[in-house]
Amino acid sequence: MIPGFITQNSPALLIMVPLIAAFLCPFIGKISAAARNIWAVGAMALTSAIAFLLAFDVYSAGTRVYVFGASAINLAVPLDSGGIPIRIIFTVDAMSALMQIIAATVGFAVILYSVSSERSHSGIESYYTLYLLMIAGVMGMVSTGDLFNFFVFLEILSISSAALIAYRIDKGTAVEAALKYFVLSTIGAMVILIAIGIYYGEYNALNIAVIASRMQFTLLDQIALVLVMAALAMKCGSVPMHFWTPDAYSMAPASITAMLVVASQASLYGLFRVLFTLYNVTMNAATVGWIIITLGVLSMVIGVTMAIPQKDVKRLMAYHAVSQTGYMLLGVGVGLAVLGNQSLMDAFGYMAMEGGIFHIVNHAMYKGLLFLTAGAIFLRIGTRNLNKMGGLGHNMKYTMIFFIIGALAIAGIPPFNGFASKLMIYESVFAFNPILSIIAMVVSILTLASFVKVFHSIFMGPKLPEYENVKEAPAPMLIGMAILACIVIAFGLFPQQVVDTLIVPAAHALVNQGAYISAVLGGA
Amino acid sequence: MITDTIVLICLVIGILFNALGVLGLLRFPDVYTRMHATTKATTFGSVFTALAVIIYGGSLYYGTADPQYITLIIHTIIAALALAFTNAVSSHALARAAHKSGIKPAQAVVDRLGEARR
Amino acid sequence: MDIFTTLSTGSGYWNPLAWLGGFLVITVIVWLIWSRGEKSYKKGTAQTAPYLSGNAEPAKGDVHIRAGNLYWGYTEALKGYYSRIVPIHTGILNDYVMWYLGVTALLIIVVVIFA
Amino acid sequence: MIEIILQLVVLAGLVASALMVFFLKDLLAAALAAGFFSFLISVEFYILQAPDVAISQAAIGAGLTTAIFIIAIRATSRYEGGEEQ
Amino acid sequence: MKRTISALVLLVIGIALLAIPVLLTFGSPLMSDMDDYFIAHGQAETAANNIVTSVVFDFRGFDTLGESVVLFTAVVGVGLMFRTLRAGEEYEDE
Amino acid sequence: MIPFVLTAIFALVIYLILTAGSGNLGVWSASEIIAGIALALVTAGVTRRFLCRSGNYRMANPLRLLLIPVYILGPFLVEVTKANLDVAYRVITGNIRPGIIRVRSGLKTDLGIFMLANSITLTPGTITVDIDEETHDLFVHNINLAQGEESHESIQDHELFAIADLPAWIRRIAE
Amino acid sequence: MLWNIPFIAMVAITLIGLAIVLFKRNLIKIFLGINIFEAAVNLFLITLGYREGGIAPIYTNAPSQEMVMATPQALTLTSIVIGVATSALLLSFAIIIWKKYGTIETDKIRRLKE
Amino acid sequence: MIDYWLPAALILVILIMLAAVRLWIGPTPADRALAVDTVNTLTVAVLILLGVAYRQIIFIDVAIVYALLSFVSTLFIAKYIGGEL
Amino acid sequence: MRMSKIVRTSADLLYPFILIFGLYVVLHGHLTPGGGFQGGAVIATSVVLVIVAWSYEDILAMLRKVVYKAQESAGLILFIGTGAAALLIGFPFFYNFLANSGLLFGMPAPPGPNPGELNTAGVIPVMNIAVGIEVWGGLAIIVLCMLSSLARERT
Repeated sequence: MIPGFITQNSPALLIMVPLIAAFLCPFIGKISAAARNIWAVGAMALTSAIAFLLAFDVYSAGTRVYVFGASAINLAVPLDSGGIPIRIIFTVDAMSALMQIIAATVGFAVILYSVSSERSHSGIESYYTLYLLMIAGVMGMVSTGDLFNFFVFLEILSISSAALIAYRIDKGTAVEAALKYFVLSTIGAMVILIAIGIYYGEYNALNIAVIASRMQFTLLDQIALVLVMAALAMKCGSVPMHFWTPDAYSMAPASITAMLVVASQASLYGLFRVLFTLYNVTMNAATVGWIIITLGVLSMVIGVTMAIPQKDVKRLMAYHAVSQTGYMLLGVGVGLAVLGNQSLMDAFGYMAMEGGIFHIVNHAMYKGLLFLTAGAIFLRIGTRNLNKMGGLGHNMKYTMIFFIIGALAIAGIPPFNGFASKLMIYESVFAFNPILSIIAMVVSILTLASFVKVFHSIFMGPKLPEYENVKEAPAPMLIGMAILACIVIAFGLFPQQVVDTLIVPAAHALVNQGAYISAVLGGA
Repeated sequence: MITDTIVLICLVIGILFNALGVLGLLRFPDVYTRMHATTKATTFGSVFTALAVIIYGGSLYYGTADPQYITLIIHTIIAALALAFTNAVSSHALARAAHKSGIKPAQAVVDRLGEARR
Repeated sequence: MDIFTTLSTGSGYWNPLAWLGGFLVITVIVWLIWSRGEKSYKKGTAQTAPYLSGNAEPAKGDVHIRAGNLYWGYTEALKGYYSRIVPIHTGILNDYVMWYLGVTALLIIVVVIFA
Repeated sequence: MIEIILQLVVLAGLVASALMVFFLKDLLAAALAAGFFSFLISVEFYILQAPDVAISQAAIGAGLTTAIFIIAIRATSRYEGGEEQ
Repeated sequence: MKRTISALVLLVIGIALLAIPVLLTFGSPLMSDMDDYFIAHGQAETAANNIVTSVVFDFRGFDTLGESVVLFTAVVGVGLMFRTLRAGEEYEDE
Repeated sequence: MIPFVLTAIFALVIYLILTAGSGNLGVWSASEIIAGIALALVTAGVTRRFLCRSGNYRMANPLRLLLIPVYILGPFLVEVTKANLDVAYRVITGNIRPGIIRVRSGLKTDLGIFMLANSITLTPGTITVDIDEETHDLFVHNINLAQGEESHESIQDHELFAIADLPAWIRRIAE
Repeated sequence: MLWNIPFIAMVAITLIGLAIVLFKRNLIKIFLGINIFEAAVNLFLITLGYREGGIAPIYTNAPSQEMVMATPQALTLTSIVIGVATSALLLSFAIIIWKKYGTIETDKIRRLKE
Repeated sequence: MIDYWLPAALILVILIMLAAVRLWIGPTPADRALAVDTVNTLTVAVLILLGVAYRQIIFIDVAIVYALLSFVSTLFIAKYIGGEL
Repeated sequence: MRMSKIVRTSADLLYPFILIFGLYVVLHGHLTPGGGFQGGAVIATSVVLVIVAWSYEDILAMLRKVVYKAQESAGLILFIGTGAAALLIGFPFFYNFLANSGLLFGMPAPPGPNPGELNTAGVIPVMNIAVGIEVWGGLAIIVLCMLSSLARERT
């Protein structure tokens, strides 16, 4: 009975569990520190379990539709309403399930990590509360099928992230970074709200499926498209709207930075959802595709070139995050540019999209891992300045190994997972436009170069006198990193299995607008 | 018809006093004198407009005996009372704050408070 | 599920397990070559010390090249590019907002024209 | 007809008070202008038959937003440019 | 220079937003089927006289949950900002 | 205990006034009365220490409370009308002679001084600017001082009012 | 056409709000601008739902007539709450920045750059 | 019967705009605060009149909320101007 | 610092009044304009009124942050619990299981314009109360926290 109950209501429980845990967290924290840690980790584990359960369900049985407040769970369209869904609907298709898996995995690893990494700070109850709210925000954003609901979860996500970025209030720079992030994301969210208003005014609906089925691509729709697209591209940190990214990523606590990566990918998901599900072929896909490709290429090049001369290790990694976001935009953008042309789509379009989506998964894993290692180093030596580091490989062996894994993965060295997705992007993009592919390869080389620099300056060299007695990172942090490292290796060794089971359904779910609409509205 | 006339008279009085208050706000030389205009005149004017509504509601209730007009009357009375109450206190607070922040009453012949504070 | 399937990438394919096998084979070959080398190499003697024109070897801590000195040539060569791209990151909030809204405006023009 | 004029006046006032926020250098005055803006937008919601939203805007705009802005001005600085005059 | 660009950007956005009054008409929405359903059936389905409340708490109740959570998040965030730091927690790197 | 009961009754009365006209049990419906009692208890629990801060239950006497509307509708309204005509005259002519004077009240309770100050603020040409916290003297800004009044050190409160003796009324209500 | 003035006013207010964010250097001024921007968006949503001659969608003590649309009002309520939450957090950031930096001018708050 | 509620409201709204002039020019913050206070009072009157004009009894609640809550922001401003916050 | 005695007395008098009015707005959310959020904001403003009339130090003994935090969490738990209660009886999250059921708040509303009965609308009043409690606590905490920074600066 209980498993059936959970399976039936898993989309609601996915939001409910972290929320309830977050509401109670301040009071559990009053009891004792251990109780608080167990509570937070347990809630996160439960959320992850539900996410995996839901994802398994979706991958095996197709799109799940969950209607809030209807008299039956799947009754999206009330019987007497004449074909209009009036309530908020969660539509969990393969792409959403993929994002949920990412959030669940990284979230779980990170909360294990933060049990010991944030131990010495005050306000730790609020930290866990906000962390769980952030998880709820990501989960809500990727599962919702309602535009306004998407906006609400976006706001939850950005408010909690902003508060967490400013967590170290003893440093003015952290608050400065949070301020910049939050001002930009507030304006972006408001712009999205204008776009939602435009959709509402035109089609009198807020459900994505309904709007998609009524979409006509008038002038207003074009403007709304741009408003949403620019705002979400800004939120996922693509050049030239990336300015908040290095600030926020470098100033947040390391564990939060790893989650911020997931948060930006949730925005990326929103962008793809709007482009593919809301508009699909009604818009001029080639133009928009080229816009996305341009943003992607700019992100790749400028991100990596800005990364090389950085001195702050987390800032450097943040620029790499921008650059890797470019790969995803490039891959999916190529798919978008040939959308509607079935033969080209079969030839390389799907492959490019799969590469892009696979890169989302991989990037969340290895970039999370890298940020966590950077956090471990920062915890032990108290600086992030590369010029002051050196010779830590002698004392922090496990951290070094995890760093090597992450660095090789991000640089696209076989046999790690970054290579597989990058290979897919290179080869399919080469069929579309060789120059783009070459740029992508050059960027990959530069990535490797800059990580060689980081590796050299942190771990290599003789023991420096000031770091004579540095200890290895504590065990919970290592466990958190190990989870991500194992996934990086596993995905690298068995890419085809991952692509077949996770990525291909996701890419097809994204492209196939008709299936999405009929899943919600019934019929076709 | 008679109620209409009464209501109209009340409204005109109310608007007239409100207009006088705003005029005083624009005309008088300093904060304290402006405050005389706004506090008394606009409160009085707004209470009179509320009174117009009350009389109107009373006439409707007299005609229909529908209890919703009781609600109208009572809520209007509460609004008017709250208005008078808060206006008096807030203008006192503003006057005190203005004096504390060092604004001297213009053209004043005597300032006992300034002396007392000194 | 067959764990030995190959990742096909449209025009090519990639099998990490095969690659790993090849990598192992190469490692073994390398090890073989290495093991056939000179055996008389001993630690702790003058054999391992670097030869610096007869000068004494500097202390270990001094030879570590700090990060700021790496890729000096690269940044020097691309100075023209960097002198343009770095000042864009002004750190002023208004500029960031301006970039965001500017891109929005640009995209509006592009999308409306090419729709 | 009168309704149109009413709306016209209120909307003109909205634009004017927004401009006031733009041009006033004294942050306290700007916050007051924003308070005025929020009164007017509440009236506009009321005219557009949205009393729920009007109450909400009145409670938030009239009471709390002005209050926290003034606390923030008190905790930081009063004039634009940072110098105390 | 920057001010000119900003003004141009505002101009473009303003012109784009002016498409709203050109294409939509105030007072007569293009479509209203969803809201007609609310007004016709809301009172019977939720037994509430105030349709706005029934939309807020019943038809779109999940949004309201999100809204409350936003407020909660902001409150926790403000509390986090004004917390008292533990002794020895303050440090300044670089 | 007494503060709790008093606050609850106060809250209940206000709630019932707010919801008058809702049904046929009197003018209330049964559910409103039940809800009113519940909310009054909540209000009393939260605010009892504020409403009865002084620990002085003189105002619980219903006769005093009945005097308040009489006071407002009677002498107070007359004074307010006169005040407004006066202000209207001054707004139009701009004929003013302002000054801040000290007024002795001799009132002891907080509520009394509060009512006096508000009455002064709303009536002829005067605004309470400040209050001496110990002696309960009021500093009053007068828009048109009589000639020679500025030389007095302080004046008695009833000298401010021309028609009705408002301070006496307030004393009767609040003291 | 005259009836489209609320939309036009909304565009004007939006632009003024954005202009404050773009041109002003003081953080609190910028937050006021963001507030105005949010209010403009709220106004836009409410205007979308208005029907000429309609009354508020509340059956209590109302004459029976056509009603205005209810959904935008619900959305606006949510949006107002989000607005106040946002400004509270932004203002507390500004206060902390003043404590740490001694200024709230954006062109001086730039320790993080490049 | 002539509908005199809307014209009355219109006149009051115009008066509000006139009060906004003082908000714009007011030399001291106290003047501006006074202008905002006046606007509050007038707005309550406008809300009452419009509520009757639209024949909606329940709209009066908005006016009560307004009358009570604008007081708080005025007090905040007064406290700040008086240097007591 | 405290404001003058007149303001303080008025704040003490107005606090219960605004509180009961806010509760009225909360409880009549399904009949008149208003509801949980608006009523909560009104109540929170009354708390702010007391804070501003007295001073932060005075008020700290009477209005404690912990209480408001508990209130906020309790409101949210009640809200989400009302939604989740529908899960337990086999309906989706947020199903209005009380409407037209005859239980608490379960009377059906007569169709068309009518003065309204308090005892209608199912879970909507419950959620209104929950949101009201939450907003009351939340907004009060925001103001208290921001004032605490000023108080710290003064000492």
